[in-house]
Amino acid sequence: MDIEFSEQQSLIQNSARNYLAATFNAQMLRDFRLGSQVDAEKIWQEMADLGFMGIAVPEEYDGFGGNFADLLVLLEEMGRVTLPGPFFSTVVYATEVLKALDKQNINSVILPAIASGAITLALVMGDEGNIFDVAGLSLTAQPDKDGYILNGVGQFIPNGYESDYVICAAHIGSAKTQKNDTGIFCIAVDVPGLERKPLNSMNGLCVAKLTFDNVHICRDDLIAQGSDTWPALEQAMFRTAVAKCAEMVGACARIVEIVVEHAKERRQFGKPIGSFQAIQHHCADMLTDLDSARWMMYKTGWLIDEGKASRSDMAMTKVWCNQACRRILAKGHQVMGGIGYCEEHDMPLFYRYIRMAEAAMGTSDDHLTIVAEDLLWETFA
Amino acid sequence: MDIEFSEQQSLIQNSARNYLAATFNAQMLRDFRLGSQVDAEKIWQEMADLGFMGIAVPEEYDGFGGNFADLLVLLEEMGRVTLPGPFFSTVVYATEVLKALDKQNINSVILPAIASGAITLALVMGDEGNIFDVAGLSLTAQPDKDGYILNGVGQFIPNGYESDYVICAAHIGSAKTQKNDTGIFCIAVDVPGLERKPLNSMNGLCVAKLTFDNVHICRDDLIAQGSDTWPALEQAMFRTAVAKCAEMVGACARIVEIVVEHAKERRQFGKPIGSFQAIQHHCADMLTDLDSARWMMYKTGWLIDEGKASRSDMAMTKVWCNQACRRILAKGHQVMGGIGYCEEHDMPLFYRYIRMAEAAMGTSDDHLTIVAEDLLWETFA
Amino acid sequence: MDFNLTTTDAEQKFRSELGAFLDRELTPEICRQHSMDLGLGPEARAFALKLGATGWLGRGWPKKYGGSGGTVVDEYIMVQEFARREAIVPNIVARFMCGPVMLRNGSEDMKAEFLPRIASGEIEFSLGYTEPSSGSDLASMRMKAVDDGDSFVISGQKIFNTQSHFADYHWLAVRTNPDAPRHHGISLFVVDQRAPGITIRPIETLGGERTNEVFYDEVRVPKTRLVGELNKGFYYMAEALGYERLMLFQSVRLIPPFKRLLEYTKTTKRGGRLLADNPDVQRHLAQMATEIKVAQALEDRAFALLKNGDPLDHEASLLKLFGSAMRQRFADHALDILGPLGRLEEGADGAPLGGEMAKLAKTVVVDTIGGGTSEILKTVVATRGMGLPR
Amino acid sequence: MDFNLTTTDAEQKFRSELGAFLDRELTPEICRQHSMDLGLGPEARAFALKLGATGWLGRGWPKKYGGSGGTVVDEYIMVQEFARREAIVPNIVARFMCGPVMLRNGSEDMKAEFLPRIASGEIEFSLGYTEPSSGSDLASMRMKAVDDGDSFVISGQKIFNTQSHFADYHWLAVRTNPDAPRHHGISLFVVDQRAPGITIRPIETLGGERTNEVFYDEVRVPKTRLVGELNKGFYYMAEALGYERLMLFQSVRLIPPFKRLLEYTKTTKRGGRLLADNPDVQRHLAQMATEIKVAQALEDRAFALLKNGDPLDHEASLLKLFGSAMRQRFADHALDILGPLGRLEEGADGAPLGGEMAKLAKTVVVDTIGGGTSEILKTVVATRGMGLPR
Repeated sequence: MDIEFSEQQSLIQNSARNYLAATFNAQMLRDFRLGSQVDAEKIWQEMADLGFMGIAVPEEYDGFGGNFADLLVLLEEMGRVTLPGPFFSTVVYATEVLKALDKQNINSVILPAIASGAITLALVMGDEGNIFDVAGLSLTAQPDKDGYILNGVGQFIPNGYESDYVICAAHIGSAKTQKNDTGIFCIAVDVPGLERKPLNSMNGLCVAKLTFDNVHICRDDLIAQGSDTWPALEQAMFRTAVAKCAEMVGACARIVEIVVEHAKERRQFGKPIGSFQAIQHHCADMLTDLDSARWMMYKTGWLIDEGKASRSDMAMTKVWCNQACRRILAKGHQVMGGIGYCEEHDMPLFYRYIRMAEAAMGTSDDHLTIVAEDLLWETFA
Repeated sequence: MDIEFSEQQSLIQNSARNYLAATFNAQMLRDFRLGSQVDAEKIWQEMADLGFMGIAVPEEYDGFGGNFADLLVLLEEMGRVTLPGPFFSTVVYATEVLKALDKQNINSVILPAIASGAITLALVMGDEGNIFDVAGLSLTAQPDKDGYILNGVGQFIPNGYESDYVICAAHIGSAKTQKNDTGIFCIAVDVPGLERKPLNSMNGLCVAKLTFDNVHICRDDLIAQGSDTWPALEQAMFRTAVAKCAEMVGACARIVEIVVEHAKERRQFGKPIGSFQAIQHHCADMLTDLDSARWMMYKTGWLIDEGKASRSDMAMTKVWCNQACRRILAKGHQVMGGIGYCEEHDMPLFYRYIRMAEAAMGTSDDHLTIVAEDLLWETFA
Repeated sequence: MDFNLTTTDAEQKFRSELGAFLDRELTPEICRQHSMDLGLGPEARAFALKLGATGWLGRGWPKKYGGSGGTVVDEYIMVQEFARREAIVPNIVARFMCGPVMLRNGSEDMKAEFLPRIASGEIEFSLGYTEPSSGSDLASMRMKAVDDGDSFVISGQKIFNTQSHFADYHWLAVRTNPDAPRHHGISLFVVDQRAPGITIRPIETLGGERTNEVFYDEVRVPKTRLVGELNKGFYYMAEALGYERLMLFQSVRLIPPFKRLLEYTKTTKRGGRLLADNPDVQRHLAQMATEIKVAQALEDRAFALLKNGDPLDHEASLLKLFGSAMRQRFADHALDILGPLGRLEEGADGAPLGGEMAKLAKTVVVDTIGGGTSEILKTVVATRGMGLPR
Repeated sequence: MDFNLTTTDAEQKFRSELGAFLDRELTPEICRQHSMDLGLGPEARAFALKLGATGWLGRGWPKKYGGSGGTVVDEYIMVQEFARREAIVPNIVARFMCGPVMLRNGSEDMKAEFLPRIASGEIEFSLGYTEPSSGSDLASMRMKAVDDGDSFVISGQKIFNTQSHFADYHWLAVRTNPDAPRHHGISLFVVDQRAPGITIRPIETLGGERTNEVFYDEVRVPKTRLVGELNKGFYYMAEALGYERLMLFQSVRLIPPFKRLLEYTKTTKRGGRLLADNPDVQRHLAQMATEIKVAQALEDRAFALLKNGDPLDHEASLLKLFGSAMRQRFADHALDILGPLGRLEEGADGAPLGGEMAKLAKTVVVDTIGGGTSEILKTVVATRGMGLPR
């Protein structure tokens, strides 16, 4: 048993923390939320140069070849600065799907482009963020003579507005319940018939509505199909849920730092508020939630790398991170008091980030339902 | 708006509080739990003489003619001493059913006997304490030439072992789903074929298992039947659930008193523990839960007396009392520390009492389900 | 025991007439201006004057100060009738916070000058209590008023003065005796919010409401604008708290949003199933409904005490504790019900209920902080309500 | 990053051999005696000696003190293998609380006298820390030892000394210097629990375990029975806390009861429907399973620190905070799932799972109190773990 970061992980952590701390400040993050793209391309390229985009891309595809835990280490750092932009949708969400589908002809083209920072991706899966139900796929693909015609609406698509390509899961034909008929397409966003609209969310314009109106796709854009497709997708979705937890843990780790600093400095009734039991106990609760979420997340990451993570292990991780991070956020605001409610403070950045993340890749209720299903049909060990 | 107790209610409160405080002590209550019946008959008769048994019995049946809120006032006092014995099953549970069925020929016999303390009753309704589902009635009554043959098991019957009579709801015939076929019988416990077994519960021997093995009932013992029966029963069950809340509130009011007294007297680190914020905030949480449960309970009681209480109003009351009282109990133990965990202290009496009460007349989950049903079909005002 | 709010014919008449007036006159735009704290637009101003003209805004105040008689029951009816329509009584700070204090403690001249203009719907006040270094520990405030003949000269800074950008007057607490014990050296003043030397800097909040920092640079305030006696300000602030908390917080305000949410679940499918058929959604809804009802019972109890003339002390703190936490749980339940889409805001295509739950969730963050943090209130309940040692 | 507990062949061999031994030797009766704190019966005594004879009980200790080599990993394997079978390592107080302190701080004579008998499964200790007026504020203890030549004479009272009625020795903390600052005047002694002058009075608890008050009336204790240095007792008590907390608390112990509960819901109908098909029941079960897994991850982290030689300070407090609260939530969920019948106890006709959840619910009440209240532990986490001012 050794829970220390590997040397490589420590390197990732340090390089990411230093770069991100030097690059982002609160004002910039607020501007990003409101749609500013100033420096976005420069930052994206810098991150690619630092190897962030290729972290989980296999070496054969010009990536860093890191394991899943390495990715979690990086994402925790990104959560600390509430990193905006299509990093997660490209490097985690889409990449996990591509790796799971494991189509060499596709991956040899796309993964190097991801690793180099050349392209960004979004993913259209199920209705309204419902990613775990094959019957809920948003799109249908009707075969025609030289390819497919895509129709449907992808709602609440993370970074769907600013990405270069969209990977779409669609029902091929009209039947909407069978797992076998799932097809995966990769299409450029400038294809005729695809309309993209950014949506104003609690965390700004980070999600979009993508409307596919008779979009013609050539046969080559179908990158996977058949009975292996849905299981691979599902596996990628659960791994991505755990990755989302790493971002949440990073954000909450930073909340705890901010709050503790405040509790030491802010004085009321003649002493630092951090010397009051009520504040101390809030802080202790926050650390308990943070540590439990953090180690649950890393343990599951390790299980994934060991090939031993069950669907439930991953679902439980998102359940607990959702629950724990929500409490950390609430107690954090409580300790900060009025100043944490002002937009000029950092807390609202974290509020917006956590509120979105707790609904991304499955809510607590969604994942508890999955855990219950597995408990009732599998063995709990 | 006037939430003061009426003069009559204050009288009830004072007389009950004085009598009960003078009559019960912790050791006695522990003995009762373990099966001792010392003084039980004497106490029962004293309570009857004080008018407790007839409080909700109409004057025409030699009762006190009090309204539902009067009953709640009395029950709150009984909760304060975790009153053992068949009071609730006789004076609330059975009496509510009899009043709801409103059969003059029956009530003119039984209600005066209840009011005078001459008889005690238990009630057999649904399976395992499931009292709100007509399909779940525990017993069947097969008509035969001079009456009925009763079969089935009444499990978890409050005071089923020490009562003189049992009021039973049974499906008449074999169909088990129609509300119309519900019959209500009143039978003496010495009828052949009825076996009664006390069950060891968290609060001692206060529930029983009643097995009906071809129990012959004469036709006269059928006190109600037909389409009005189930609605009347259901109404009585919900009112009884609110009555159970009054007991819980009384018990928790006493917990709060005990805990506050302890927090003032117990010293650690050179001062009363009640001067520590952590303890103060536990106590404030307890009072918030207590006040909210108490006023929800009395408001619903008032709505019942006004004829304005919906099923949801009553269900919500039990939901909240269950939730609030559970928290009060837990925080109470936390403030008391080790001494509250010792059987010689009063806290275990309350622990056992509340744990039973929170499951009696519907758990939180049961009642939330009912509230949800009504929300979805009725209007929320 | 009687939980009916209106018991007399006069009260019932007032409720129904006021209700009819509000149904006729309150527009969504006015409600929006009320709820956003972004400043009152011309519609809300006009509405306030119209209400004032009926005499109802001064209901509960003596006629000689612009009131129209009536009782505290009428005041509560007014608060509730507005709340159930998701509006706020116009110029609420003046009407329910400053006005009553003035009525009890102000000089005859002050009362004659201000109360009729409050009752007419003409003027609003803004509270000037908190300072950057005096939040929960309000008695540590440092902003000072220096005696200078016929007037005081005031310099310093306040923060979280939510209405200052549109209010007419600042209800300012400042230190007038630096040598006295903390609570004994504070006085209340009525200051023209547009007086020379005052600078108002906006603060944007998470919930979207505007609040302000207010800076005083040698602002001259006539002595006639001192409220009541010198150095008694802290007590005036404290004595009104129970009344204020009850009048400003009404859980009935959550009923219309709850009904909209309920209706949404009955008409919206997710994953091929109506939301209302999802057991998790059902449980959230049932819990929300239950807690609103419980809050109403607690409010009834607090109002019954007030009406009875009993002191409303820790009971009001307890009410605020319960209500603020309940509103936060309400928002959490709502977001759980709505899932990802519930995080879309006003204007986003497909935002459920126009994004109102996302908005609500951000807004309620401050509920357990502003107007007394839950930590302070719990200590009040424990010490004043339960007799625990300080 | 590696969450595997056993990484060497030796560890794996130890685990599998110990596991096989336990599967063979542990009877339900022994487990019952372990878990009830009612005293060890002959079966549990015999089992302890049998385990001692294998040498495994001393695993992790030097051979010269009756140990059998091995590492802290082996100790943890032992704790876990017992816990997953719902048993407790025999003589656990001696083995994991007193023994390690003695090993670090005891005299050579003391170690030679006691450690081999602990490792052999022969003797058990009982902690004598708490006094009626010294609970959370342990350093305020008043029971005194007076120096009298070759021995100390001890009088006074302890409470909540859970094993005293069957333990062989009392691990007693008493004040030896009344003039020193509170933490600096306390010493630890090993006292024969049956020595003349000691009276043990049973205390019955809500959970059904027996605990004791222990009265000393001029009990004479030889100076050779002083543990380590005089007046250092409080530090000895404190230094072991992290290790003790980790070794004594294992959430894996909840897995067998959880599996039985799960199986019960799959095989039992209520209202014509399998419990497992009730969405409320499903939600409770999923939450319980999740929290057990989270606790295990936290324990892994704590053990990794311990194994790494890192100090286990606030992390152990945090672990106990989490685990104790989790066990209470577990019991609440279980009672919610089981409904009324879940309140039936052992022996009652129809009690689900033989009443074990009713029993568990009562037992866990003390979890957030005993061994450091949650309030004290939170303060430890905040001050020592997060650097907040005391």
